[in-house]
Amino acid sequence: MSYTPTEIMTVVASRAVRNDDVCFVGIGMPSAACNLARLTHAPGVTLIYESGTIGTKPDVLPLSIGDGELCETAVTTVSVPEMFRYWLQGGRISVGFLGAAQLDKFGNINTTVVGDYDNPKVRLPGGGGAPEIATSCGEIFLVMKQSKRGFVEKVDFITSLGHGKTGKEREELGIKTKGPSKLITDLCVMETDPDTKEFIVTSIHPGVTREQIQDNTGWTVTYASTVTQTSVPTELELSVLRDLNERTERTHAGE
Amino acid sequence: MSYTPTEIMTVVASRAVRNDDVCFVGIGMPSAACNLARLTHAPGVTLIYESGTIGTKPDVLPLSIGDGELCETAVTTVSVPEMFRYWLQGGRISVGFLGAAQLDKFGNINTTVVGDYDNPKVRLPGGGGAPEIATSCGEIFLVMKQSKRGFVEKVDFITSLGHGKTGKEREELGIKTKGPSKLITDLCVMETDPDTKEFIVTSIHPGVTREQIQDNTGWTVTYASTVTQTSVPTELELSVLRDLNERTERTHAGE
Amino acid sequence: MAKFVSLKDAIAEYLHDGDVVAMEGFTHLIPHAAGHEVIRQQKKDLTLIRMTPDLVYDQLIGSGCAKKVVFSWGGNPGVGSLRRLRDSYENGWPHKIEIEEHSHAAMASAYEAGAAGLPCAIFRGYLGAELAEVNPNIRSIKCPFTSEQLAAVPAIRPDVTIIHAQKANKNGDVLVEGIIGVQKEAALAAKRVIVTVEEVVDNFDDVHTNACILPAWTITAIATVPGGSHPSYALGYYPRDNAFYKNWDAIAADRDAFTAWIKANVLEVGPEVFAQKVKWLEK
Amino acid sequence: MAKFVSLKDAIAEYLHDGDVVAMEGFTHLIPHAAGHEVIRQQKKDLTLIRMTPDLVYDQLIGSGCAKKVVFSWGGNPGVGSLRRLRDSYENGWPHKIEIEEHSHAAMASAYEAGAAGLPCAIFRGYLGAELAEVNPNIRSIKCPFTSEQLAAVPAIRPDVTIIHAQKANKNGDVLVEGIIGVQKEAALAAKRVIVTVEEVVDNFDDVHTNACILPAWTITAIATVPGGSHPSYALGYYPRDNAFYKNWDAIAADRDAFTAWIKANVLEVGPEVFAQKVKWLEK
Repeated sequence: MSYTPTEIMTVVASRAVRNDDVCFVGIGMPSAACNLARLTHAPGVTLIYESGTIGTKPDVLPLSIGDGELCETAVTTVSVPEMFRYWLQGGRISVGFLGAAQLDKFGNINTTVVGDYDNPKVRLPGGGGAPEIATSCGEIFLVMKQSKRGFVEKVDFITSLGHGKTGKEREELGIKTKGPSKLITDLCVMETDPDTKEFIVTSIHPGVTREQIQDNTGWTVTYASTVTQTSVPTELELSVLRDLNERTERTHAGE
Repeated sequence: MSYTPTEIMTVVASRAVRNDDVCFVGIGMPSAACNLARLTHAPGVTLIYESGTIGTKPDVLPLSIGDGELCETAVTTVSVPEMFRYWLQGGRISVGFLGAAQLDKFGNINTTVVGDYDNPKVRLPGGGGAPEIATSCGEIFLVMKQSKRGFVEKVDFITSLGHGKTGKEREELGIKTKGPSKLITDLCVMETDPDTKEFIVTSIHPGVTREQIQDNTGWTVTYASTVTQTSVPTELELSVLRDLNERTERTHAGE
Repeated sequence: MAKFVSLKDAIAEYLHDGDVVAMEGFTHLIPHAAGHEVIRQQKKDLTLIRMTPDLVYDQLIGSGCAKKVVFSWGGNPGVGSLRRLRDSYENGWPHKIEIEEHSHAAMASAYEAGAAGLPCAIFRGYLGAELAEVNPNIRSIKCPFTSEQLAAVPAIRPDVTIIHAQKANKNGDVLVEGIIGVQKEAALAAKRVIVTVEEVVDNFDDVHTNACILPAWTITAIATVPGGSHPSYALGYYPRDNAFYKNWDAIAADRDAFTAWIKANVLEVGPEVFAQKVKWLEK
Repeated sequence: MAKFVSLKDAIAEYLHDGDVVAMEGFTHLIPHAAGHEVIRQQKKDLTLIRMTPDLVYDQLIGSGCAKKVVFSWGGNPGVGSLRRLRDSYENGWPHKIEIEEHSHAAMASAYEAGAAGLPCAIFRGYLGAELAEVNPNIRSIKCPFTSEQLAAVPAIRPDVTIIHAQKANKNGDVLVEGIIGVQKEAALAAKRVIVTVEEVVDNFDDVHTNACILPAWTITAIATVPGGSHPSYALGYYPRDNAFYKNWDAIAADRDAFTAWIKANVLEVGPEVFAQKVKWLEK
């Protein structure tokens, strides 16, 4: 079965989710990956959206973080202060699943500005929940299409801490959580090197070359000693994903 | 119609409650007075119990601060942290209605110990909500039977601040609320002198003498320049109170 | 004590030029009709507080009502930018807006502190985050027991909070249910509270005992505006108009298109048009 | 993830000698059956945390299970003293108990901070109150914006929280409704959570979307014990047995009467007796 780069990215991201995870889910690609996991190998996963919906099981992907579907299918819906205080800061979330506008090799995330903060070239939406998701969840999975614009040597602004500017910042700040551990792109999977805290490529998607990966990355890409080839999406994964996307599009078009 | 000292105390205390008050209600005598007010001249009063019940309208007086009746007849029931944070500390309560074990002329309340804190003669139940009720509510009404044991020159322990040891403490601590403004007993009504912050008798219940008042007070009683005689309980006030007490007794006996 | 009034009178009487205003609703129950009334009455110099500014603030900013916006995520959810916010901030059209930027955790805690009557909120946040370097309202305190450094932000205390809710009862109590966001906190933190509701019912006898209810005495004014949160939604009444959110991007991208849209859909109409906007969405 | 077990197994496996334990319930839903199981298993050296110790802690203290009690109001509501607590503290029977005393506002905020993963809670409290002079766990911090001094207390983080709730569903989610007290906070603040419930139902499809529900993955063990909060009550199941509260005073006043009562009503029976205790109360 053939598939698009976005499809393999979503499928591979979904595989990172475990059945007993409690995931704090960002909108867009993270939401697609988490729900795909829930509809395939991880039916027991708990999905939490920052709108207050806990244990939600949407039939279509939400366009916003607070679509009615999320509330109607949740185990319970709590206030936003409670969500951030008791559930996120309380240390109850095993995985934060995020995207980014800019990302560096230490997993630092910029969703604030391109350029200078006070005189930005592009004013992005901002951090939202991410600054505290990045430090309060057990670990962080990132999912993002690879490009030189997005994968930069140094982010213009650290909206949400990855492993900092040197890889040592989390420890220096006394942060006990793991931070970014996995980065899934449309070309490959990177994982965080336990020593340097830099991303290293551990798996390459079928048909993708190392040149392509480097051409779409603003830092010098490094590789694990053993790099595997990513397993292709199964027929089941693809059909569940496509059904989900189709239901979603139909619903959001207002049909 | 004849009445007991407790009845006139309850009736007179109830008269202090205004129709637009939001009252934080202590159990026992304050609860009786507030509900009597609600059932007579102040049908619009909002009664709040620290168990989280807001705008409650119990048909019988609760034995505890959290009887089911309080919840079943409330506008809404919130968590106890919310009660103390949003509703009490948030400054939304106009009147805190309290009793005491020991009280001094500055309205300082002791409900902690008789004797020394570490080696008490009597270990009382403690402050509960009162320490913050005393400083967060717009003003404090006190209701308590008069006796030398209860009305003391100096309380053994300031559980909840009245006007402090000198009458100046609230101002010194930057407290903006009025503190104790009224004390209703079985013998008389005292109000807080705006200058000295000491209680002065402003109204004496029918048939009570100044000697009786002094004999039951541990400090030297002072009087307002004009002291009125308390109006006797009306037939309506007494019949509503007696009905309420009778319903209450019947219910708590488990009948 | 809540007064039942028209939306026009509520905004005219209780929201003043220069006020600090929070119109809240986390995706759900966003008070769009009230926002349009503020535009119609051409209120000025408002400091607009909101975790997720959304389209309603895009419209207020593009219409020149705002001096400053305090926010934590300023986008069109699932679609992209708030183009009027960006045009004002980046290019000064219609004038340059000031911004004060936080994280969601900070703003949620700041609303909580506002409701709780505290001067500040503390939380474990902004660790390694550069917003702390550009926003002087992000400070820290040391825990007096563990010596841990915790982030601190000022409590939010709006002059006026505006929310949309499902129902009021005849007494003026207000019910919010579903995704309740920070509405209770925003309301309890404010000096004045304006609520638009889908409908007024006799009583809340059938409402769950722990549902999110704001008693009448915490509210200043209630106006009945069916559909008043469109294109946001009101759980139990109508779903989110996701198509409108997608279409807004093109309207907001162009100053003339935006101005024409505001003229036709805000300035030349009244709040009664909202009932019509949701007719086709109702189940 | 919540396991359905017997109350005996839950207490045996998850509550250990020396633990810091919170059995919460603000008048409503007090976990009496669980307290009795702790007495039967003769647990020792417990630090018992509870805003309103009530009869269940009186019984635990009188039975020698407690080393220390942390509380804010230690009485028999509407009746008088907790006579076993006083006998232990004042006369050392069966041994002298330590106390740590707070106000309700302090403990409610401390539970909130525990649930929120914070090391401490801040609030505007203890102003002019002498507890601040005798309890070293009452400190202060200065607001970094207004310089106001605020009270600070350490967060409560129990080893075990025990609560009684109306219902679990088959998945292990737990519903608490009515006077919800600090149960959610106490549960989320704890390392392990034991819940007794009136009954287990198939699902919570008919439960309000914003009701107080603890998801299964926040709970360690669930035991079904009908009547398990008697003489406290479970809204929707049975009312408070106010007569029992009044009668307790005479039992607790006398060491022999107390010992005999514990023997007959706790040591020689099992949790199944609770169903019987509430039969006559049910509407």
